Amino acid sequence: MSLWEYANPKKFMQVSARVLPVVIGLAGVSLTVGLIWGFFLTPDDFRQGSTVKIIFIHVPTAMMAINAWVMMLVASLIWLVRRHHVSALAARAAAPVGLTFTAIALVTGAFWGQPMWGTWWAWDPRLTAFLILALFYLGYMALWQAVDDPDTAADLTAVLCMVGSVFAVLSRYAVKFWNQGLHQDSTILKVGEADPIAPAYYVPLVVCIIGFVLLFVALVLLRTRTEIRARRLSALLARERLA
Amino acid sequence: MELVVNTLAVARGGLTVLEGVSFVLAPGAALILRGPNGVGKTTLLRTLAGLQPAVAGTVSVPPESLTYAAHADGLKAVLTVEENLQFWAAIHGVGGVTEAMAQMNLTDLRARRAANLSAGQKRRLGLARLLVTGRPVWVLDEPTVSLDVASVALFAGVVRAHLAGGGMALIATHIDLGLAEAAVLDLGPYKAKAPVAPGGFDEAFT
Amino acid sequence: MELVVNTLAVARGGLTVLEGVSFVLAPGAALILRGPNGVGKTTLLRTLAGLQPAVAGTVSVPPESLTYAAHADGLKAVLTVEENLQFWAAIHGVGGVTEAMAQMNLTDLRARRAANLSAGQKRRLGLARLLVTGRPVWVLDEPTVSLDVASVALFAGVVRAHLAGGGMALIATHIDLGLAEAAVLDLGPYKAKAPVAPGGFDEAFT
Amino acid sequence: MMPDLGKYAVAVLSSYGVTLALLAALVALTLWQGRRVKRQLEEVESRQGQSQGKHDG
Amino acid sequence: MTALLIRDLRLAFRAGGGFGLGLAFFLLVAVLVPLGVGPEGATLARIAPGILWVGALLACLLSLDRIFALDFEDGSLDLLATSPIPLEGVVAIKALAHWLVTGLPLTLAAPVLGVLLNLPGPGYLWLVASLAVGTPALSVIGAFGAALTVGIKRGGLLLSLLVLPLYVPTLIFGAEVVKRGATGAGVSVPLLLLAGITAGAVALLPFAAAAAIRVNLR
Amino acid sequence: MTALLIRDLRLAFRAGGGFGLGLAFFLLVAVLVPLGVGPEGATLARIAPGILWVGALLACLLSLDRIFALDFEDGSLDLLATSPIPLEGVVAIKALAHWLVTGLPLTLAAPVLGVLLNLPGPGYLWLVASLAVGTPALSVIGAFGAALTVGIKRGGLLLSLLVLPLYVPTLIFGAEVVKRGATGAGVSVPLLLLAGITAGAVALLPFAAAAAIRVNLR
Ligand code: HEM
Ligand SMILES: Nc1ncnc2c1ncn2[C@@H]1O[C@H](COP(=O)(O)OP(=O)(O)OP(=O)(O)O)[C@@H](O)[C@H]1O
Ligand SMILES: Nc1ncnc2c1ncn2[C@@H]1O[C@H](COP(=O)(O)OP(=O)(O)OP(=O)(O)O)[C@@H](O)[C@H]1O
Ligand SMILES: [Mg+2]
Ligand SMILES: [Mg+2]
Repeated sequence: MSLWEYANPKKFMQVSARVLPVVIGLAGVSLTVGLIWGFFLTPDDFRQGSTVKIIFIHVPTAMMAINAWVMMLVASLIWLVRRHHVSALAARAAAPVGLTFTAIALVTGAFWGQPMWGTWWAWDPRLTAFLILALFYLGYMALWQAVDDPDTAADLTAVLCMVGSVFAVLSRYAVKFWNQGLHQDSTILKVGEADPIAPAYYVPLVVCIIGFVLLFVALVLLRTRTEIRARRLSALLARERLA
Repeated sequence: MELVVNTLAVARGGLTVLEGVSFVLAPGAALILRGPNGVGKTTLLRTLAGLQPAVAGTVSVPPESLTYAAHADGLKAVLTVEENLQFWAAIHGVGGVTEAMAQMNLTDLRARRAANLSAGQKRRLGLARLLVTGRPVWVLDEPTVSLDVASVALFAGVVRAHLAGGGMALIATHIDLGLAEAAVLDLGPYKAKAPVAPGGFDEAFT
Repeated sequence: MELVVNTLAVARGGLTVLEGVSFVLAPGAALILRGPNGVGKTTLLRTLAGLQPAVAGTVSVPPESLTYAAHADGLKAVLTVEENLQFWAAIHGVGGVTEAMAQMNLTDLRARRAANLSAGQKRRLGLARLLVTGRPVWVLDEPTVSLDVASVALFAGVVRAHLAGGGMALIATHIDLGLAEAAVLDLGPYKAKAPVAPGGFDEAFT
Repeated sequence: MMPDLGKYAVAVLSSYGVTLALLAALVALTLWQGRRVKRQLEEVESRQGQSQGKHDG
Repeated sequence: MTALLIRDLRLAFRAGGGFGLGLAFFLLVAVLVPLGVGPEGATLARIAPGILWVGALLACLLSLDRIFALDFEDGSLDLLATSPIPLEGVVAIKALAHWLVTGLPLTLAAPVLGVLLNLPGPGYLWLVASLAVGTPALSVIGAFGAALTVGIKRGGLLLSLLVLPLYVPTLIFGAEVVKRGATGAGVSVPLLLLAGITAGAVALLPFAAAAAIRVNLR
Repeated sequence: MTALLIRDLRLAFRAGGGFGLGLAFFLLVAVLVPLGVGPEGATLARIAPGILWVGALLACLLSLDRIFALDFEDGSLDLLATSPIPLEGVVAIKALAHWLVTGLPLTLAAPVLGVLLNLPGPGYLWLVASLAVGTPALSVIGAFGAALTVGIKRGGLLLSLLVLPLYVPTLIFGAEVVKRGATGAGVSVPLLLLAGITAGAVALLPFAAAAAIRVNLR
């Protein structure tokens, strides 16, 4: 049995039905634990005061906003190469989730920026690239909406997704390219180097990140199932009409 | 140089509409496609022209030997009759604009802008385009719409001359063209039985 | 309730194309307009429908009794067959959408979006619109374009029923509709002799 | 129980508030769409009388 | 008449109908300007009222060609012209539908974009007020321009050219309201003038537009 | 290929073809912004580079839907797709024609509009240079967006939504060149980046656009 069999809608429905409850449960647990820990049980930072608590939302959602686009890119490429309908629908299903995470990261970043940088918003490279990514999410969803034929829509959005990936990459690495701007560089992945993040924040942050990853997976699975059913529904209706 | 269609299945809007269509078109032959509205004639012709992929089966034809004429004529309203034809002649790298106009009775209208033609005159111009493509296989979707009786006869003559020169023609039409020598293929029997959505969306998920 | 056309002259693109056209259409009667491509049928019908002014002559008809159907069907691609008809029915303040769909054999397609219809199905929908206008005088420009034989017969039946109910129909067409009872008017003889630009621009500058 | 958020209370609380609201909206939308489509599909399947057995999940 | 309004709104909300896209364009202008002008807060605050109004105006402008051109191309306009509804009514309804689909969402979204452009605090209320009063004029004037250019294929830019001069008074007074509001000065004079423009446009232009359509249908 | 270029240019210059309208729109933006923002010279001088670039970009944007949509509607695109010319070539030629009809005139006219916006003296040279280098990218990116939306009726606003994010880098670096040029600072870094974007877009996007058209024609 090859991996590609999971791209068969029927198989996907079966497997996802079994996996979903587990993912939902784990996501709920880790999110509850992480967020409660982060909000109630962490000390204030000596510089940032209580705003440091925003990190537990901002960082996971910002990461997932970019990762969601990467996932859509992979799914789109699978669709373009192997033409598995499920992967195209998974990409479609992920977009609203990614957009919501992007919006959350933008809003929490703005609330954090007001006390930290003295401004809600700054036109710094990472922030700018991230905002463009948000616009790409909008454009991607609008394109899916606007095209009638599902295969055509899948092809066109896949092409758009590939082009938009430039900005997903930029919003992660723009700081490295330009080395300017207000927003900080990656610190999460640099544990053990100089100036690491304090463990009191690190552990709950990791729990939150895991929680948001699982939440993303759960939502995408749920939405993909809905998309598959919707496709089947329209196929049945069309057959009914033609009969 | 033959057009061979083998158990072709074509889809529109994600549903297979025709399946198992097979025929061979030899040089000098014409085939008339018939079938009720909505059976899939337009879909079949677009597939043959390479504008959309086939669901199953094969179409074998030498590359760049087909030309397609549909309801939309590809005419530019602000260009004159002659300029429109010259453009398509240049794209295909062949000449013959003057003869094409003469054959489709457009010479008097040569300096008229396409916007100022009547429905039938526009159609004649659209058909004259076929003559400046230099392509042997004509794929025509209801070519005589809006043409009066005299123009239909004129067009039948043009097709006959094309066939005599070794050309081929595949024509979907509801009315009689007066091309008695052409074979007729009724598409009714090829209607897809249970249209199936691609990607396995049709089988029940149990 | 009569349509009386008296020595009408009509112009297109600033040139008079037809002149001296006169006829009377009584309730229950149909008139078929014939004439070669470009003689001015479309121009005449648009003038009668009140969409463009006449050059000379008069058209007398009770207000709001005409409805016009041309090549463009006025269909919205994203609305379904039923929604399209409901809109026109609401505009004209009459009902009968269901019967109109039944009469034009559209009931099966009622929930299909107009974008997903074939050429002939679209045409049938465009003609079904006539039935929900409640207007007695139908002015039709090549109504059977793209229709298959069965649909042409269906449409002839619909026209006949309309006439039987006291309606009138004026139909420009190149093909035979099977409406044997209808009078035929050949527009060839009414072709304007020396096309003259209206407004006296032709004489003035001698 | 409530931690003292100091002068940044507004920023922190609104961050958490907006986040929870957006996530709740997304989850609600997802579940609602899922239910609706599932119901419609079941309706059509039973109408066509060809659903072989019960649906999974 | 309500049938026409409902149809137009339905068309706008269906796939590809353009609802929300005006909004998106507005957002994009609000994003692009700081990118082009540079991020200094003070400069942005100074130009925010003007840019927001210019952005709303352009967003309106871009959707104008949908008002009549689609109906013209598919023949609906011919049929509406011969229908029992007076053409003036058709124009008014279509302008209303355009406003509901474009002007109203722009008005509601404007405060959010004010943040991006660093609009000073007291300006927000007046931004919404001026847009609410001014955008109906934009839709009606736009419908008139669309009626003038309805016969021209993809006449979008010509339409812009015709309509923009007519938009200038609305723009000037609208931006003035926001500017004064942002600095706390009295806004009643420009606001009244703005309301006057809207009232005049709504009262007169549907007739001019209907006449233009009749000519274009010939 | 040249036949296609000649035809496209001819169509643009004939009545209703849209030549000059992009220019007119550019002019209108340059006129409207001082009206909205107010006439203080210093503010205008500060925002002039950004506004000029935003104006050029919007003028470009508005004419994008003409690139393929007209040919799609009248069936020419079907016929071009089955013609001996590769579709990539068609896209490239059409982008070139668009640039000749829009980008080039904008570049040449920009200095005049700089005067309206009070652009400081040394900026003029760099304004022209940056537009000359950057507008080809706008045309090619725009052709890609137009190819994506070609099947959608009046997809103008969707097109804007898809294309504008892609225009952002060009805008940032283009405006940066003018800003630095106007203050006498070194411009080579943003100018090189701008040239890089143009080169990349010209090299890659015609293929993506041709693929999108093929999909849309099905
Ligand atoms: C509207 C404003 C903001 C936006 C759009 C934004 C966006 C982002 C993005 C895109 C990332 C990268 C995620 C990834 O690479 O996976 C990120 C990470 C991060 N942001 Fe923000 N941010 C904003 C404001 C802030 C503020 C004000 C702070 C704190 C002072 C902050 C702190 C962080 C931290 C600590 C990270 C994690 C960096 C890492 O280790 O990867 N952000 N943000
Ligand atoms: N998106 C869609 N979904 C479902 N069915 C569709 C869709 N688009 C078209 N169809 C159907 O596909 C069938 C084939 O259409 P096609 O245009 O090929 O017919 P045709 O034989 O050319 O008819 P005509 O003689 O009327 O031109 C029609 O029944 C049409 O209704
Ligand atoms: N702007 C114009 N200038 C000069 N002549 C024009 C102009 N526009 C149209 N014509 C001519 O007017 C005549 C009448 O056109 P009309 O469309 O009414 O013809 P028709 O009888 O409907 O023909 P068909 O059967 O082909 O539809 C045609 O000969 C046409 O070429
Ligand atoms: Mg057909
Ligand atoms: Mg005609």
